[in-house]
Amino acid sequence: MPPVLETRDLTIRFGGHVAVDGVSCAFHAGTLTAIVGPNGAGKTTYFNLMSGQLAATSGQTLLDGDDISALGAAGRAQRGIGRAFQITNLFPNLTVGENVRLAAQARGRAKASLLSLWSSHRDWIAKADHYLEEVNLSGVRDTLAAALPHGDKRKLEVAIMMALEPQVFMFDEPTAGMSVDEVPVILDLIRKLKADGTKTILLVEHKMDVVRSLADRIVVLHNGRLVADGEPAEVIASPVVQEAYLGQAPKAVEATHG
Amino acid sequence: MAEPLLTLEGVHTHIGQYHILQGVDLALPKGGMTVLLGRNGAGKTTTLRTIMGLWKPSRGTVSFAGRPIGGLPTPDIAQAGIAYVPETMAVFADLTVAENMVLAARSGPVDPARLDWIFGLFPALKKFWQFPAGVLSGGQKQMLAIARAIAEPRTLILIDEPTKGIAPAIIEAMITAFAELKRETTILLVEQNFRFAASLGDHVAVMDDGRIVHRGAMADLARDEALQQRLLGLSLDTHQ
Amino acid sequence: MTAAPAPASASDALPDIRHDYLPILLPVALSALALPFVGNPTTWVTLTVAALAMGMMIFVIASGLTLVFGLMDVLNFGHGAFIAVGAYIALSVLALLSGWVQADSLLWNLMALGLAVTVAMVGTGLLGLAFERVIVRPVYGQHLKQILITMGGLIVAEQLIHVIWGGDQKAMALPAALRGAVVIGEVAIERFRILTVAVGIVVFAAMILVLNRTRIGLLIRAGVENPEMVEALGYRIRRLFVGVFAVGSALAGLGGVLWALYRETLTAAIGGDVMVLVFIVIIIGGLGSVGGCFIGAILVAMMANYTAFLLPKVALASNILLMVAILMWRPQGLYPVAKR
Amino acid sequence: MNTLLSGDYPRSRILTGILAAIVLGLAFAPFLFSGAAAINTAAKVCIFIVLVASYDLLLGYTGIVSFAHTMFFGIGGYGVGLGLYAFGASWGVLALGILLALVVGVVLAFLIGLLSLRVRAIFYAMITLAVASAFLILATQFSEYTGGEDGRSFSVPQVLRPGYRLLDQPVFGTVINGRVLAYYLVFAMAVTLFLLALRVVNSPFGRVLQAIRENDMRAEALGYRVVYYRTVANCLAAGMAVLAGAMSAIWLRYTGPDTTLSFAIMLDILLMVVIGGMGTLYGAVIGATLFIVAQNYLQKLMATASTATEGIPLLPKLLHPDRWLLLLGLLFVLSVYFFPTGIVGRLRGKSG
Amino acid sequence: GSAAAQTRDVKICLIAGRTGPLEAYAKQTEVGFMMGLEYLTRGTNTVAGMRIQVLVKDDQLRPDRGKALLEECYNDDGAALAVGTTGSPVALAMLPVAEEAKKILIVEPAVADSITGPRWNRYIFRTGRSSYQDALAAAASIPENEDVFIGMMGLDTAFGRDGVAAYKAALAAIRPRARIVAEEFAAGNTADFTPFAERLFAALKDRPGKRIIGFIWAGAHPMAKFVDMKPERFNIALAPGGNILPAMNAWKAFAGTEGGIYYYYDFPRNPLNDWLKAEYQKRHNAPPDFFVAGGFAAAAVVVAALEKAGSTDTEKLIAAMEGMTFQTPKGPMTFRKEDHQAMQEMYHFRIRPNGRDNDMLDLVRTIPASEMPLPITNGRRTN
Ligand SMILES: Nc1ncnc2c1ncn2[C@@H]1O[C@H](COP(=O)(O)OP(=O)(O)OP(=O)(O)O)[C@@H](O)[C@H]1O
Ligand SMILES: Nc1ncnc2c1ncn2[C@@H]1O[C@H](COP(=O)(O)OP(=O)(O)OP(=O)(O)O)[C@@H](O)[C@H]1O
Ligand SMILES: [Mg+2]
Ligand SMILES: [Mg+2]
Repeated sequence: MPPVLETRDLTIRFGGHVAVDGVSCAFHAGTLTAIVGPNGAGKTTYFNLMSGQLAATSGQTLLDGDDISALGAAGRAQRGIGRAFQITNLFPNLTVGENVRLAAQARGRAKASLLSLWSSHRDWIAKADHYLEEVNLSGVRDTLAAALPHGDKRKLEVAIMMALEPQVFMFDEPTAGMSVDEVPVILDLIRKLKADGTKTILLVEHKMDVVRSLADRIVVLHNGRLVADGEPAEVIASPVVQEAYLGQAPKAVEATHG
Repeated sequence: MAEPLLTLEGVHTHIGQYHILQGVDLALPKGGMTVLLGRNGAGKTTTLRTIMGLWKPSRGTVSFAGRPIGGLPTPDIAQAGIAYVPETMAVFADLTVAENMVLAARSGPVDPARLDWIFGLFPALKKFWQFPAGVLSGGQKQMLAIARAIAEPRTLILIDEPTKGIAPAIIEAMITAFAELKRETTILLVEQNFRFAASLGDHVAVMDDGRIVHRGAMADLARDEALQQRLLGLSLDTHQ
Repeated sequence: MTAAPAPASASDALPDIRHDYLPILLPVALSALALPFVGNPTTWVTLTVAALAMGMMIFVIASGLTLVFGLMDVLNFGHGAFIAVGAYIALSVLALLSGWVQADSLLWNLMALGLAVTVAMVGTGLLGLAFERVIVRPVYGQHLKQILITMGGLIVAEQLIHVIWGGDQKAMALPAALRGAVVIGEVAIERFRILTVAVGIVVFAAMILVLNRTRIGLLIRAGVENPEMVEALGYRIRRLFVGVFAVGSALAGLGGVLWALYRETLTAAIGGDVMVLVFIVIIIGGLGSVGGCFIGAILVAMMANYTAFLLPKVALASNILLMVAILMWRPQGLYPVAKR
Repeated sequence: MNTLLSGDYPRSRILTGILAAIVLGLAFAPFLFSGAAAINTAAKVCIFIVLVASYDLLLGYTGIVSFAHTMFFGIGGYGVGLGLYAFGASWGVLALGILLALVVGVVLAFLIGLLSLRVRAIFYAMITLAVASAFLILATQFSEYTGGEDGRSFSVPQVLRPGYRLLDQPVFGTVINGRVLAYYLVFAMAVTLFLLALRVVNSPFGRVLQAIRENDMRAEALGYRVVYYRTVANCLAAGMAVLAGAMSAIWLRYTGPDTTLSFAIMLDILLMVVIGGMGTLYGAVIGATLFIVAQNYLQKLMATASTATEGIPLLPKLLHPDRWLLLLGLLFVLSVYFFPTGIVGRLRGKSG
Repeated sequence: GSAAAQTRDVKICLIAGRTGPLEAYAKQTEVGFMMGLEYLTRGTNTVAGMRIQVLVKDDQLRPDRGKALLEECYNDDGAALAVGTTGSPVALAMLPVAEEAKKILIVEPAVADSITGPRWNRYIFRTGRSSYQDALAAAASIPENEDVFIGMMGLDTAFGRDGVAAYKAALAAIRPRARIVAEEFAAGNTADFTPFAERLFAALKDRPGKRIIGFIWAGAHPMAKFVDMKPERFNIALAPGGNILPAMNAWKAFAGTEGGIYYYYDFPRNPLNDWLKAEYQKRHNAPPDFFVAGGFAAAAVVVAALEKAGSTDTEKLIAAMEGMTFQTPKGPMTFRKEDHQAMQEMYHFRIRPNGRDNDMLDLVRTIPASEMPLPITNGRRTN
């Protein structure tokens, strides 16, 4: 099966600093790939390159076999790349419902219609309501996004991406700052996506147990380079990950709360 | 127990028309670390902001080192010896990492030995010393925000979710560093990462709906899974 | 599993911050470029020297706004009011000191001027304090409201000038010893311009020193981005803002005095009229860069003089053309300060 | 009603009342008020409602700060004015003038938009300021064509001239002459354009504009091409401003830089938007009405106030009609203080 | 008694740009107009049984507003005639309103030639001088019997350009040996006049004969900046036009400078001016300025015309005013039939050494109207 999303020698440099350095990697439908690595390894930047927030210095990004390197963020979103941000990125002075509805609208055919009424597009509204329900935010549909507590903002971030109904989902630390009782909501959501079998899911996450419970595959970035790629157990056990990322023997980590 | 360093008594805080804190009582003993836990929206951040004077309490008293500070302007509260690491990190994106640190050290240049200690803790800061803080990665920004708070010795440090977005290796280093730090200062930590909180905290307070619903020693809570389940709704097997 | 070789330890490629000299070369290049077109070297010298001095004057007028707009991000149309008020205060002081002004002694003249400038700067500085409190404080961070409210402040100030000093045009006589020009060969250099250059250099040096050697500049920039956090670090940012605003206003007052003396006449609209020019200079400079503002002012003055001499029709739009050209080259101005 | 107002109701009883009063007042202005002054004021209100609404489309809905809006107003005014001046007063020339002005305005808006919507907001504002002042210079410099500072007076088609009588008998005491017809032409244009704008902001397109205002980078990430939306918004607003300019020319039978292009008008527009309430088209109606009426009657009011305060030191001097700008300036300041969300925002309350 | 019973009110509008950049001018016009009425009606404000009531309006120097105000005057206020206004653009926009309303508009003090030129209609009369009359006065102050080379510094507006063109034509008409050899135009907000001065100096300095730089300017005057650049190095004299007193006060150090002026309080010798000088000094503690004389002249027309026509009927008034001569502080003026422009005398001045504020001009010569051949440009032929 051909990969849905693929990067070839993808590189970006900021002045003298190479944030992503010749990363070639392919992602397949129905799999969830976790991308891990130390802070500043280039994970978010790698996402930014694939979703078009940043333009690569060199290398290509392919979607369904087409080179989309020249496409901007909007173009890529239209072609089915969805993106949730690490540092929450919402429409602060619009309501929660409106935030999600705008995502639903983005995939609608009449999204730029000038003379129809937005309120007559009931399907978008219904879709938005559905995803708000999924992340447990229906109760605050009419609150301004800016007034949400941090954890709820993270959930809204995820809901927006879900409502885009993309082909490729990129989660950038979706559970960071989320209270423990809410984390399962997000994880179940991701599991459901995975179960669908047709979606390509990329996940950046620092919580190793989350990674372990979800990932089919782990890719490790370090200093912008791809340094390991494979089965979760194997990768986690590899010395490079142990040393550069986890810092200590993982056994000991688990022992403290096991 | 000695005279507490910080006390909140019946603190109510309104944001606009919303009544967020509904009578928070909290006493922080001098030295050691108190961890504030609670689900999203419980009011943890609001509590820290109220202590810092960023929201004004509408009722109740806040006192620090025996002195009432509720209602004082934020700079005065900071000058009394409280440092704050906000949830949003609030690094100055236009300023370089170095400039961020210059501002954090109010009394003059940062002590070189302390700076080395900070660099040891967060090597990335050294590497990006002359870069605008806006270009740092998420985790690096978090590191800078913490580094700012510890640039100089402070009596009390308020930290809002410091481990958010931090790689495991650094978290390990932070545990060591905080363990060291809490010997010289008092720390009030808001945290979702229970393992981190449990391995550092001496005392714990749990919030819900703008009130403190549980207070006690951290060790007791860490031991009592049923209590955790009840207060935090967490099951430690699958989630940290 | 595939594993690439472990990377070399933390990449050492740390580009050092290089100084950017290109903008400094611009005025030099521009004047060199103009020489063959102007042809006559004495004319060229006259134009260039005049432009340098004019540039300094524009810089002084704009410097206060560089602080206020550049550092504090306040689009202060009220700056024009301080220019006008400064000029009017000086007018009144000079009228009281007419003996000193008319004396044919440079010393007495300069004393009179010095006193007038001091009073004007103190006056506009105090006015700035009030202005910050009443007009600017509610609108930090909101450009649109700033435009409106400071424009309102400008209008009110201009009208109050009408009420206090009257609406007619006033003659602002230059002190005797500063009138006329020094003639060297065929080149005539106005005396007053020489004074202007001195003032411009002093203001420039003082600003650079204060902003680079102290943490004030940093604090203000940080305070604009996130005032809460600066306060949480223990700084009284509000007080600092007020102070900077007052200094900016005093500088505007100084600029106003120079400008009115140079023009030798003044009306209440004197400040409002130069605001577009001032904004252009600041934009060219990069919103808040003192150095950028300095170079920008000189560039604007040079461009105006050369085009007025070579292509008078184009002169009307010369500074707009200059701004567009510079923004094409550097979309954030010569020395971008902040990414707002 | 729902389709007419695009489902966007005033959402406040007082607001509805005020709006209804304004609309009725404007609809029957020639019959309700007598005299040239009143009908002039009413016509100006109509013109500015369109102009301010079009600006709000940019500022309030899209978050673009532009100082070039009067330029488009001017293009409309000059398009009609110079056409009628040069080729005589006929409906054909009038239509052609409007059409040409629309094309010029929209193309210009498109170009400026493309060139500069990519830069930071504040730079965009300054660039438009520069472009607008360049346009003003151009309009005054080409005095052979534009009449320079003097502008142009011209005639309108016969039916719209004061001398024309539609009916021999006065209706409700008002003679239905060309001026009344001209007024209704202006009024009809204003109503149509306003309802159109209301429709646009409540369309999916309009919602995207608001998203872009809030967070353009996020909108882009959702698949909305920000440049496209901003450019279209720019062109729409420009087109509407051009039409407002045309209305103004038809009504005044004069066009000139001080009337259409000056920075003072730009500021007035800004103030009207803010007083009324940014991002609410109804704010344009309220802001424009309030401001124009105040502007026209302010001096008279001040004259009374000044005489009334005779004897009190300084006050009569400050209230002298010649100091009307002083009050205007204060209005700028007070509006920001007391109506941070505009009158509409105030009336709707925070929950709106 | 019975005379009082017959008096009826006549409303007259005085429109001026009372606020805005020309505020000071408008004030002068208004004061002059009121003092003129007072003097000429001996304080009764009544002429031929008509009590004159003046409605003063502020056009804020905006053409659209001027237009609306004039409509309001004629239609709502029922004014018999109107006087105005300060700015030429506003005055030009008002001309058609007079024609529509079939009421008289006395233009004062707007100067644009086209007001009594191509844009004129038969309801328009002008007491103010036109640009061309200014030019003729300036030309008349140029020496007659030698070669003169002139460089012009004009304001880059229609006013400046028309002014320079008029000056050129005026020279050709009355001073054939004087020639304009350079024309420079600068924007009103020009900061630095050095390049313009350099160009003019270059154009003049090698010319054989008398060298002069003339100015057509309104607003902040560049004259002082030219003096500072020492034109005397090249034997170049400066010739500014006349201006209001505060502007000219800045020139008092430039003794010897000559030019033509429309009014200076100290020049005309007649009872009206004597009264005006004394009374104005008394009330305002300053001599009457430039536009005060104009306002007075406009009042003189109103009084003379009402008196002569004995009615407010427009046609009767026009008949009375065409060709009418009336007395003003500037001496007699006459509306010529063809374009209703008031023909009037002008003055050739020189700045005196040791001049003081408000007392600095010497009269070189009064230039009689007959010496200034003003062409008719409104298309009407002389019969
Ligand atoms: N615009 C930029 N200019 C210079 N350096 C940049 C820029 N953007 C990112 N970087 C650098 O590139 C590196 C990679 O950043 P990135 O955000 O991708 O890290 P990350 O792997 O997502 O880290 P984290 O886990 O902390 O989120 C960082 O060191 C960062 O400082
Ligand atoms: N600016 C605001 N305006 C209105 N409501 C607010 C605002 N900030 C916070 N709130 C509300 O206050 C409550 C408490 O928020 P707070 O941020 O203190 O929660 P928290 O416990 O820190 O949650 P989290 O773990 O998600 O950070 C929430 O219900 C939130 O919606
Ligand atoms: Mg990241
Ligand atoms: Mg929080």
